[in-house]
Amino acid sequence: MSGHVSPKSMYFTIFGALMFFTALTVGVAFVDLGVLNFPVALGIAITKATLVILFFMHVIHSSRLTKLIVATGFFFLLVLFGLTLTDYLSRGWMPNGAKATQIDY
Amino acid sequence: MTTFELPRDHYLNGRYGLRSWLLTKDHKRIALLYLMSVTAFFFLGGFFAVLIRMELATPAGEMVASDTYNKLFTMHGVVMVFFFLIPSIPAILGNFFIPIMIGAKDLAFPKLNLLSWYIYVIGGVFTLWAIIVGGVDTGWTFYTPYSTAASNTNVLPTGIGIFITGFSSILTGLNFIVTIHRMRAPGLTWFRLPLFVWAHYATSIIQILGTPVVAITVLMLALERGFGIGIFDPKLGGDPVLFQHLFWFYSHPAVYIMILPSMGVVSEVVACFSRKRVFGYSFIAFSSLAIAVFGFLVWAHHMFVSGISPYAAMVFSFLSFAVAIPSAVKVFNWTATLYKGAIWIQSPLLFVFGFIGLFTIGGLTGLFLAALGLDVHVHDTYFVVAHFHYIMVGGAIMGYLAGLHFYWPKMFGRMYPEAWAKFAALVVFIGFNLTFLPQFVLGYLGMPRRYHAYPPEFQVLNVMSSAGATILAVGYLIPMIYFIWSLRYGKPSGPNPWGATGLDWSTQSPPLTENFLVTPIVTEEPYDYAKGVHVG
Amino acid sequence: MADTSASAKDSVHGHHPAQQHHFESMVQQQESVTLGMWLFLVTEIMFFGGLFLAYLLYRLWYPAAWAEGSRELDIVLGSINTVVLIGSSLTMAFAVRTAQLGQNKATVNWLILTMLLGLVFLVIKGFEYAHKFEMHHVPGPNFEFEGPYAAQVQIFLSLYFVMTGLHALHMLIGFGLLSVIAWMAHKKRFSPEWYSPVEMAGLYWHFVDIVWIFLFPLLYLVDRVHHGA
Amino acid sequence: MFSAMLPEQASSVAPQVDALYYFLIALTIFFGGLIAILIVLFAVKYRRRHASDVGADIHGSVPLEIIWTAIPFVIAMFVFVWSTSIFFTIVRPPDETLEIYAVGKRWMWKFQHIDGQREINELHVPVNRAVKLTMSSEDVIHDVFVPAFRVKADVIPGRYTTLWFKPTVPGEYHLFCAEYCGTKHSGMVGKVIVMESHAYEEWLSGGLSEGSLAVRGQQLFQDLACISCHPADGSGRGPRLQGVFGSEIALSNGTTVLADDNYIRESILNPQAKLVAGYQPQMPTFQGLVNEEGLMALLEYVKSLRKPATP
Repeated sequence: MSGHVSPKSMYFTIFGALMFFTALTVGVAFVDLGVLNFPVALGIAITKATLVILFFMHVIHSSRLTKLIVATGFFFLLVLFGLTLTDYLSRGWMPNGAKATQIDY
Repeated sequence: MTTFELPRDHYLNGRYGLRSWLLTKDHKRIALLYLMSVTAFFFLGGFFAVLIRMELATPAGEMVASDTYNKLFTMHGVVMVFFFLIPSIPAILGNFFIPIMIGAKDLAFPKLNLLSWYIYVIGGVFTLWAIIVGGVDTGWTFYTPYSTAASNTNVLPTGIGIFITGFSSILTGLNFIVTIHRMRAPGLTWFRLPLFVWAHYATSIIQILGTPVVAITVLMLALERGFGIGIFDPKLGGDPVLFQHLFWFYSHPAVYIMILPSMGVVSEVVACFSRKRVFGYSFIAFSSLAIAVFGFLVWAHHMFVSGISPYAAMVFSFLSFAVAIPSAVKVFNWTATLYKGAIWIQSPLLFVFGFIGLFTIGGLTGLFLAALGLDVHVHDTYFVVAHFHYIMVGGAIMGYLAGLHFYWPKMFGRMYPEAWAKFAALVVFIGFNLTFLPQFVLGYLGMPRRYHAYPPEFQVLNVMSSAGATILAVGYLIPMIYFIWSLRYGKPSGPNPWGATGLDWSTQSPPLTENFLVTPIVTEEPYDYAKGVHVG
Repeated sequence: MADTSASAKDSVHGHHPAQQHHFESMVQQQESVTLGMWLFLVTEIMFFGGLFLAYLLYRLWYPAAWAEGSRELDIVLGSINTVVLIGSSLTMAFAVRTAQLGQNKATVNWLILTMLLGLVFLVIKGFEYAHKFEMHHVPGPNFEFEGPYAAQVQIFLSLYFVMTGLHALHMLIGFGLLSVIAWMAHKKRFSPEWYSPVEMAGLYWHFVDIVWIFLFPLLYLVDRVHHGA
Repeated sequence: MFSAMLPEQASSVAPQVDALYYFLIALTIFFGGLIAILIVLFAVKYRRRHASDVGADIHGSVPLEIIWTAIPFVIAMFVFVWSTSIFFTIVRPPDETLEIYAVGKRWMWKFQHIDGQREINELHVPVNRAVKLTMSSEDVIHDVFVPAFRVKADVIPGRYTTLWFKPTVPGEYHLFCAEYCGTKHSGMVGKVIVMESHAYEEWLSGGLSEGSLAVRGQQLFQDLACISCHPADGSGRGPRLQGVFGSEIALSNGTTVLADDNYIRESILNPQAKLVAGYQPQMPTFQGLVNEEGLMALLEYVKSLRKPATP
């Protein structure tokens, strides 16, 4: 089978990195970064997930097709989020009734 | 005219008995299991449609009570969308022909294929149970908060039925993609694939990406209805419009699950009966993929008046206009394929002509709905009803019938009576237009959909529509009768009654259980009719 | 086409016992299985995606309620569980590695260790759930919550239960898979030529881990800086 | 010929919408006809004469593909721009409108005029004056649809949506509920009665008993004891409401919000959602204590609290 056998040390390194990021995300949660807390937590989670996908799931040694499929999955997830948010984030742009009445009175 | 006899061994007579069918792993037998169950659902959905049209023949709504009427159109939608249109071509013709077209013995995962059918049946049984114990009245769209907080009908069992059936669709799509990637015969490169296969590849992408979202949505709906968890309920702080986003994220692309396979059939039939290559092969192939991808970017055009932001509506309107382009490209290419052909008018081609004409009208009236300023007026009126029936009935079902007529001799080794088939194509075309053309006018005049009673001035157009529905019903019953008749009395067709190209037509009819004795090696492009045709 | 050329060459007789008759070669079979598994995982991404979208929207709408709801969750238990689950991913990775090397016995041990860690995770989760039941923090008719954002906190906790519940359900399914695989390894079915069931179960298990990697910060760490208004 | 295929044109946008409709019909007939004619023409001209006939060996044509991708694209973009400009006319009310409140409830429409009249399933409006409906639902999603005006908007529980139109022809027109809402969905219909201005004034002044909507809102404001925390002199535990409507409000979380209809509504039903800076989260929710019509009266009352000359 085509499988690439990675050395044990690689798994331990990745595990170590994942533990580090777990500690980091918990630690950072108690530091006031203002609006940045959420992006930082999300960024760390994405980093961790990427490590798992690339090394534990061996995508780094997989075919281009596998890489494409993983990318497709996340791309359409972003389509779902992004296009839905075009609605929610722009709902306030046209104020509901306020402008008209101000002039009435 | 040469006469043929049925081959001695084929997939139908390899083994006998109920077990040999219910436990079969042969993709062709599974396709036939689907054929039977999908046909049953088609006639069930059709029965509801007949009752709807009878009710609407008079304005006062005196035939059935309004609750009954609401259940009728809901069950018509649920049955037709989830249990007929979505599985129809992929699970029957796709299942049967993709392995044969690519020179494989079976799909990549035969057991999974059988499991898909069982999942479909279990989902169907849930839904049938929901129908029998009283039905459901939310509309097939299950909009919240009506479906979660107001309706007192069987929303949960129907939802469970749809949830389960969704996995059947996912597994079929997954099976197709793996099969098309990994099981192609030596020499069969991507650009030697029949366009039918390309269309199913695109369809499968949608099934894989879209169906899980409707599954989780139905699950959230069930939890909202069961426990009042607040996700979609404005009284608890939730947003009912979020449900619509999630629902249409699947249900708009689902339209392409229904139409893309039909487009695949059309490409095959047009090439065969013009005796000519498909014009612009790669443009048709890539337009299928473009439709699959763009189809995911346009869902909120179902929600232009739902209280979404007008700026978001603008974005979705733009993308909706863009998705019309690949469909237009396909229509132009099919028409150009006819140019300088040697056109042999046979019933599959007649159904395909019907498809192209009706799909063109359906597609162009889609522009009316993508156009924001106009959609405000026609949204949720009969204009919409007419539009999507032109796509789904005029398009998808026409394509399905074309495919059945084209592939029937290959599937069963026997011909149906051609004259009756031509007659049926004509009846379906006339009946269809009489049913749905008046509905465009009704819609613009302002008749809202899902109305049990309506103002009397709309009656004339409604009566026309109901009369057309009667003709359409007859048009669908005729093929049912002669197809069954042909199974026993039809003239043996020989391996290739149409003189078509492709691995599928190089096998015997009906094919062997393992499709090919020796794995074929492909050396040429598809649709190479120019080198001469051989019928039989 | 690179991905089909193999099938032509490898159609030799003397099949591996695990090869199914409709495949031309073991390579073709294993590539198909891998592809199928990844496609399945894509459907899983989209499945959880619907929930994450609902989460994102209401977090935008109700930041204060999200902070309050999040503080109801036990950050210590959540952190321990994160460590435990990532640990189980490590042991799962070793199960795959030993299977690649044909060390069936070691594979069994790693799989059992993986399941034990999974069990620890679920037991801790169970304690968290039980606590929520006692506090009447389970959404539905018996929901009780003190404070100005009760209704919105209910949405947060609804999503908490649906997301973690579905995650736990996936783990239970994972136990079933791992048990079968462990049994097969015990029967010495795997070899360097054929270990794809272990690999597939591994992909599934890692996916479940990834879901948790997102759930943990999104549910437990919303706003730990401020302590209530 | 087309007149029987159109509803009456009775609003200022109706001719614009119909013009687009005619254009798209022409487009449909042109392309549908083109395809149909070509199919029939080819099917006859190139019909097979012998069983062994084959077609010409044509692969395709890139220039043609480009042409028939580009032309539909250009047409589509043209329609997009045209229709979007109409759409923004439809969704963006003019500055001066006659305001009317509407509540959808299974299965009836309730309308409240600012001057106090209330009607059910009937809506009287003056001709040639822009009318804006501020709408909400007491149960499920409904939708106000007046075909003669070519306008439609969903009526959603839990928030306000708006719809505006300017009737141009006096008469009676259908009012439909266009979002499926259950058993008597098709019975949730009514009439819009467009009257000449003088007749409308007459109708307005007839049968007044309860006083204007703002007055009813003021009554409610006292009955619900809102006044005890929101007194006009600003000495209460809550912010004073004079001049609030239509202004930018600074919130406790450092952001600002425009006090529009939905903000006022949210502040009554979910007071802590957007807390005004400098105030404690003490206000109880009024969810369940006040119905949609009451909310609209309160809203109208808050709107009526103009900024006094001296603070």
